[in-house]
Amino acid sequence: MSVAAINSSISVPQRIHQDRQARIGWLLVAPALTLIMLFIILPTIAVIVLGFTDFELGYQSFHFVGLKNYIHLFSDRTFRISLWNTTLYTLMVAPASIILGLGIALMIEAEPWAKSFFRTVFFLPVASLIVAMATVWQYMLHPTMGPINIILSMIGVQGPNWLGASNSVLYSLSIIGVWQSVGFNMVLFLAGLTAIPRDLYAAAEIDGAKHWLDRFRLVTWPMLGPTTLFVTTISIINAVKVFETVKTLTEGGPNKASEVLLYTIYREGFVYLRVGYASAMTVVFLAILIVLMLIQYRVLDKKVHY
Amino acid sequence: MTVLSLNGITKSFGGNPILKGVSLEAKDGEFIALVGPSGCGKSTLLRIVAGLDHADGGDIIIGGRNVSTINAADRNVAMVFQSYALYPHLTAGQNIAVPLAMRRLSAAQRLPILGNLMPGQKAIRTGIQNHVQDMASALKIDHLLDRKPGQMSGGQRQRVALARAMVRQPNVFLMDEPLSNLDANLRVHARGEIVDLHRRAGVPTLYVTHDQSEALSMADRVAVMIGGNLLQLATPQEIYDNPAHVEVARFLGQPRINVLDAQMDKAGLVRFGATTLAARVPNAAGKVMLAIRPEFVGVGVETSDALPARVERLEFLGSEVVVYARLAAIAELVVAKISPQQSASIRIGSTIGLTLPSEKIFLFGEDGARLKIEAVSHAGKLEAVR
Amino acid sequence: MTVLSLNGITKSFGGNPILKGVSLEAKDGEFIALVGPSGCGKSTLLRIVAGLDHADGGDIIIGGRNVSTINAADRNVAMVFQSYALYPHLTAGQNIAVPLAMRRLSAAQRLPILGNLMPGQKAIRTGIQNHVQDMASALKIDHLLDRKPGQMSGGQRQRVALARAMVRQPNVFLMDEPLSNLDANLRVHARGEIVDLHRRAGVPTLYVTHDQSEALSMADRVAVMIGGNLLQLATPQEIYDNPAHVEVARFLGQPRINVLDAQMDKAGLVRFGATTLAARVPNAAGKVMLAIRPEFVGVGVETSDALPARVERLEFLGSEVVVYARLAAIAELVVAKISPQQSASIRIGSTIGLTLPSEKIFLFGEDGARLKIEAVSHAGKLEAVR
Amino acid sequence: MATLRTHNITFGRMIRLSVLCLIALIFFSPYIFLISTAGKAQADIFTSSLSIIPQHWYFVENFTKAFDRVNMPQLLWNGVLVCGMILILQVIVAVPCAYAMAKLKFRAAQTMMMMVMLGLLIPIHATALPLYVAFNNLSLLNSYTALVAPFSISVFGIFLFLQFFRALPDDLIHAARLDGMSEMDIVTRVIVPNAWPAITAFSIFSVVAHWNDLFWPLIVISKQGFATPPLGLLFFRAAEAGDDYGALMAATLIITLPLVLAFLLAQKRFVEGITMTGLKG
Amino acid sequence: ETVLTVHYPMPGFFKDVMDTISKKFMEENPGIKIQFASPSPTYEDGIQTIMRQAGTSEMPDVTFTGLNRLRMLEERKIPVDLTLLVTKEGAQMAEQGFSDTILKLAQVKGVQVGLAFATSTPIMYYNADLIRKVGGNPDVPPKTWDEVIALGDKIKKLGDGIEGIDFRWQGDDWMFSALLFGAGGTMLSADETKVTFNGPEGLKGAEILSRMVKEGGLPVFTKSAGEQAFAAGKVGFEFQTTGALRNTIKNVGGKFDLRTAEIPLIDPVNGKLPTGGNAVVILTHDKDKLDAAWKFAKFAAGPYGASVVVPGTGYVPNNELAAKSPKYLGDFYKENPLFQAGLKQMPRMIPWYAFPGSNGVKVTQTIVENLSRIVEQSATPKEALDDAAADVADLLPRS
Ligand SMILES: Nc1ncnc2c1ncn2[C@@H]1O[C@H](COP(=O)(O)OP(=O)(O)OP(=O)(O)O)[C@@H](O)[C@H]1O
Ligand SMILES: Nc1ncnc2c1ncn2[C@@H]1O[C@H](COP(=O)(O)OP(=O)(O)OP(=O)(O)O)[C@@H](O)[C@H]1O
Ligand SMILES: O=P(O)(O)OC[C@H](O)CO
Ligand SMILES: [Mg+2]
Ligand SMILES: [Mg+2]
Repeated sequence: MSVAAINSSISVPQRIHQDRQARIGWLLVAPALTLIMLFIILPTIAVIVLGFTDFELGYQSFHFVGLKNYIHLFSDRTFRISLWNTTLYTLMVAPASIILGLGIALMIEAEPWAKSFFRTVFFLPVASLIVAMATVWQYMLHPTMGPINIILSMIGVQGPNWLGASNSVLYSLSIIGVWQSVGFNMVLFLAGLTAIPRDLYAAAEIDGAKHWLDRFRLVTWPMLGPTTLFVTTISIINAVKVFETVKTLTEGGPNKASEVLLYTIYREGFVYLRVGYASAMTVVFLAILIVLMLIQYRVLDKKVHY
Repeated sequence: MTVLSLNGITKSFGGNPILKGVSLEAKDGEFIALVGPSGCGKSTLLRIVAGLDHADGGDIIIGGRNVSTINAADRNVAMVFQSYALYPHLTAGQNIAVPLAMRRLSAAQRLPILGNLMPGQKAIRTGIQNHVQDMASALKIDHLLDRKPGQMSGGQRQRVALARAMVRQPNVFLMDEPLSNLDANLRVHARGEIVDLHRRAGVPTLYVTHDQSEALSMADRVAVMIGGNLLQLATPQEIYDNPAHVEVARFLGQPRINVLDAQMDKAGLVRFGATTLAARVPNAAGKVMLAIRPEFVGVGVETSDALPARVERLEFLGSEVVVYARLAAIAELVVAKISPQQSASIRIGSTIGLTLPSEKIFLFGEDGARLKIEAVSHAGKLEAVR
Repeated sequence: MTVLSLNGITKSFGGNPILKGVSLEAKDGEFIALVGPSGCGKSTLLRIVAGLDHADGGDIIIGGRNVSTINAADRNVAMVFQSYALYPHLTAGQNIAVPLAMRRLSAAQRLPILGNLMPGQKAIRTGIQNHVQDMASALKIDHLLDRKPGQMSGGQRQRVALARAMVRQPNVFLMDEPLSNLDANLRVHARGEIVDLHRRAGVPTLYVTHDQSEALSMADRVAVMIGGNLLQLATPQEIYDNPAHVEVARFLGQPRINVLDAQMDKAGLVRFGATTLAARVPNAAGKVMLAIRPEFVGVGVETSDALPARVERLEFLGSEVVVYARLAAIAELVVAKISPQQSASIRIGSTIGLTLPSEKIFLFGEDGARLKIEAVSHAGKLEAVR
Repeated sequence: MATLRTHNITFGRMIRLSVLCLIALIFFSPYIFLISTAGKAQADIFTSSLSIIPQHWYFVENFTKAFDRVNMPQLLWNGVLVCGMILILQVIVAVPCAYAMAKLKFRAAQTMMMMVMLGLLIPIHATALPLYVAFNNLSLLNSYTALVAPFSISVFGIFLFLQFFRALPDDLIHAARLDGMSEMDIVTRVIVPNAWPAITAFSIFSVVAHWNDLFWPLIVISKQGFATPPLGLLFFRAAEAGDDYGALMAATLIITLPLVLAFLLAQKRFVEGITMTGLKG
Repeated sequence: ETVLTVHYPMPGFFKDVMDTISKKFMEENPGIKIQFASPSPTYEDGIQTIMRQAGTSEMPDVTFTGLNRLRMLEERKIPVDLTLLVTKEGAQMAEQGFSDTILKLAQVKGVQVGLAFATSTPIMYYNADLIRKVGGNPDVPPKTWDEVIALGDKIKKLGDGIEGIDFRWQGDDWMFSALLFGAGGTMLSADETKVTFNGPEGLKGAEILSRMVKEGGLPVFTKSAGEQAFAAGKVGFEFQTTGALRNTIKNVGGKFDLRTAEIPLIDPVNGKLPTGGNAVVILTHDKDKLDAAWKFAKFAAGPYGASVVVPGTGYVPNNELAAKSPKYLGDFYKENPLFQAGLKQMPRMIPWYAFPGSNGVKVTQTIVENLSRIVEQSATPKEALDDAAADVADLLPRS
């Protein structure tokens, strides 16, 4: 009786129906859930656990060392530099690639000509192997024979030692980073743009928004809000995850000037083989990502959705 | 005074002529409904008048000024869109304020943050606020000013869109099916509101709809556009009672007008099937179309002076009944609208007698143009000659 | 024979009662139209009958079997959706074949490529093909069978959706506003088609619409649902001429019925403003509502036995004119529907005399329920007592 | 009458086109040097003069060398195989899951949503260490399994499909249920055929990411037989240790081309797909 | 048939060499099949790969390890101790050219970890055309760092993006060792407890480096940028391993007159040079495989192997027989003067110092990072060396 009373708000047919849906639902979700557990959740837990150990690849046993790894992190100059470099890199690449991506998308969208040509050119870097293109970039940025510096010298400018000097290497990597990610952002913005109802532009024009900048402020920008949020999120995550260019072009040098988080983690883990310590770094890296995203969604999400 | 005039507007899309020379004049304060089937070019015409699109040929004159080459923003034309096209990220109040802000504030004053520091900006903003408030009161949407479009019902959105369009006293008012997103009851109600509003504002209005009852009930004059041509522009009554073209007659009236193929000889005898109508129409021999509105078709018992027809369908509509009956002689379906009382004795499958009062008959030529009947041989019913 | 019966169906969403105990019986071959304002729960009820949603309480009996706990797929109920819900990736023919394939072919036989190798599969597929072909011929969509929904017009899609629903001879046929996506002309035409089809198939049909003229013209019986209650279920004529509830009266009829607040005393005298109607209604003193349909309101010149009213708006609708006039005595708006001829002399702002024939008057109690008038003191017009 | 705007060249458009072309040129310039270098003889590459047109036409030699020095067909086949398997698995796993989350009402849907959000935040880089240790212990390093398995689940895919399915009308699924389809039928017969725009968009994301991925193959693959294109290229680069750039660029071209072609073919659907998936927000 | 999986680093230098050697080996030993694991781009990558794979089924049977990383392997007890095998061979080893000196190159604390396969010394490459242009005589290459720096400066002053010197300080500590050992210094004290590279010898070396930057036209090149610039004819001197010789010859083509010479020594009398190169190390403990691997190791490191390695790369012969016998390389050196610089330096070769403990890789990185500060002129040689010393001291095993 009491059971019936508890469930009285749900009728029998409804419960049968709900059970059926739940069963099917579980069935459909099960493979994904299993794999998420196996390849995301468990390894993450493992990383957290390993962060408290002195596990080293090649040695068979390990010990729990408590917070030692984390304490060491604070005094690790490389880690600090790496954190700072990653921040700088992100601060350069994310905004630049978002703004360029938006600008290019706007121009392509407005341009009746050769849309797909431009789309392809800008997407090319996204689709290209960065390992391969790194070689080209290394050549382009060669301090003496690189086309960039040769062109610069033609106009009488002494080009910097792009990848060789510690004061310019991060900028060089950022340029490559922007080059790599603009196309991706552009495609997302293009998609966002096509979804804006034409009527809104017509309304804006009739309301007196003569200049395209007015229409941009009145319609395009606010309507792109959700896209921009998504693009920003992706851009930041990708910038924080910079690895390939560093690995193939600078190996973190010179003098750690291009040492970035993932590369440091990779080096600690797979070069120095200090898995425990690298795990502690990874945990910090994850924490940074999560905090970034939380801030984003807290602060921005409310503003862009209507 | 003519406030809006269109002279021979033509437009084609990719070689397809959509507008084939549309001319139209609207007097001050006039409400013109532009009706026509879907795809006939109504929206295109409206967008050309607004300046959102540009004609291939022809001129647009608003308030005496040829605006053909002028920007939409500078035409001072207001438009209400079918989708309302409210800015989803702005509140109702902000939406209504946009056209005022765009016109009254300079580019510098509109800047996001800096703008606030510009001299004079405060005063203008307050002015705009007040104006918006007044408009909102007039349309009874004061309480909605802080809501965003997503939080409003269709009817409310429509009113906000109207307010945004009206707030700046435009030269011309354009509306593109503003009611088509509302449900039936709300639609009838909103009609009244728009007419009221129009009357108060006194701005010439071009109102696009494909709903004939909207056009007939709201407009001072109705323009019927079909296939890129403006077939007739006249008062609702005139256009209903005196259609200039068979398509106009077909388009207006619910149920649709009955159109029967007929043959006219030199003597003015109109024959369809074995039936004859003696009419005098100058120089119009050959195929013609004979048309009569359902409400004028007489329904009675089978008598010698009525056309026998078999009832195929009865549609009860509350205050009236629509009878679908097939003429025995020519196997054509004729629709009649009668009162429920009259219909009481009629059953599906039974044979009835239809009378077509000749003074209510329209004749159209093969090209669809109306044929003026100068005289009918005998008044009364269309005679059945067996 | 009763084929479908609903017994006290209740349903709430998040604590909001949407259906408050709806009961209904449909006889074999009966066409029941379910009408009501938007959001009253029509679609919800239909979905519950289909098994797509489940009631909180009550039973659904189809063909004598209580199907309340049975899967949608196993109820053998067909449904046509407002959006048609055709599979966009399949041709019309394939769309129509789906319900047959799902029922006739085993899971193994349905496998994409392997299925073709299963024994018996060929024969069944041919059977299905033929069946689809027959259905298509019946609905005159043979020529569309190879097209995908994206390549069809609204009317064509609707027919394919009908075909898909009918092809498998369901126990019950459900339609949720199948015509609402069509344009006005097509809609009128499609009504006839659906009625025809229904007649041929002879399957009991529950047809949801919010268009009253659809309901009245198509249905054998009309169920009016308002606020989660089924207020009346009767033939169109009965429901129009004899509404059981003021909301039913209000919902059906275009323009809407006039409802005037009035007071009734023990003696049976109904007063509104300074006007009195002497009627005999058992035990019904207090506030009442007096209602009369626009087509029964008499419009004439101001005489002593007519109620004086000022014309506020005239709506020309072609075959008729709707007059909005405000009663001088009680400042209430009354709507009358008259013929264009009658309206010729009427101008906005002029004063006219309205007569309300007392035999056409409905009385409703304060709760909206109809009050039966047993006798009226004098026939003829409602008397104006000054 | 003057026809305003429309498609004729205005001043503003000229500027826009020039800017667009200039940026495009900048973006494209690495490819100009890539192609030009692929056609140069070894001794012509590192010269102090800036010449784009090769002095000696060396394309054939360089491409031949690229094919000779690394097992290019094997490399490309590995790339295709790995990306293909990853993509197929991801779609097979993500589509039913996203469907259930979007259209079925059950409590786990919310839990799943949390998992997906969490998963979106955790890159492979973070979990690489324990995964490596695990694969190592299972003796699965240097295998296609190691390359494919960690990516068999794409939370991004689930997220993307979820957005897309939410926009699919419920009525479509209702109709399918009434037509007698089981939920599995619905997934395979209704959802998948209609999810092509989303699947296309996702495919591009997925293939681009995994074709180009260096991080993971670098960790788990040490045998050439399993090398994916970037790893192979890295090896090739090392093998030519800063000398035979012509052949290296030829190899780079060979490996870059398939993806660029794929994008060229699919780009329209790609943009459509993203639009429809509501990824833009 | 026994299948041996062989792993090697720097395929740029060794791919062709390995292919040739294994082919010949398989011809001579039909029962053994050699298959190659994916080569590692550098020694550092190589050692990481091996350490990650140690003990797993992925571990190759044979690997070629940088001479400075043998110690790391040994400390983790990864390789097979070859001492017994060598002893068993007895005199035969010497006959095959494996002198005690040569064997020592691959010993760690008395344990024979491997057999030296390719050995190298740092040499000087120079662009004779540029030297001529600034009035130098390319036939009399500079003998001291001062001369190098003076010429470098002149070359740099030619302008047009031409640089004076490229010195391979990046990557690892090897070239620093060349300066340090050349001045007679050591990395650590003899008992390996104290850092000594920041002593006076080290300081002299670092100052040379610093002066090369300030006065000799050494720009901050990345490894490949420097190589490319030199090959393009834009750099006067290049200091790096003789192992890169064959590639450099190919890259330069006919663009300019390429020459090589011995590297200057700060202390021309006592100065030593680090031995670069690698040794073949056996990892498999499987009985059959071990036999086959031993055969292969001897073959590769033996006279035939050397005779392939030397002309194919530029490494100096690690096998005394190969160097002397006309059957192998006797005539080669006469005909190829460019290859002689390395050969001439052989007497000065001492082991490339391997740091003790588990942080070897990191120690090397620390030194390189501090060198980069010198090259970038962001620290004085003293500051940089002291910082490096302090960091390295922390990374050494505590005892
Ligand atoms: N930008 C365009 N490019 C090509 N054809 C167009 C364009 N705009 C409109 N058309 C075509 O012009 C014709 C008229 O379109 P328009 O929108 O004016 O019709 P409408 O009368 O407003 O119809 P509806 O009642 O359906 O709104 C249609 O056939 C349409 O396909
Ligand atoms: N799944 C649901 N969750 C919560 N509320 C719901 C749900 N489905 C329907 N409702 C609510 O139930 C009410 C009835 O909905 P229903 O769709 O049945 O109305 P309807 O009569 O079909 O209206 P319409 O004519 O607009 O189609 C509405 O107020 C709706 O908001
Ligand atoms: O190339 P090798 O074998 O001469 O070794 C020398 C060092 O690795 C060069 O930095
Ligand atoms: Mg339109
Ligand atoms: Mg509904």
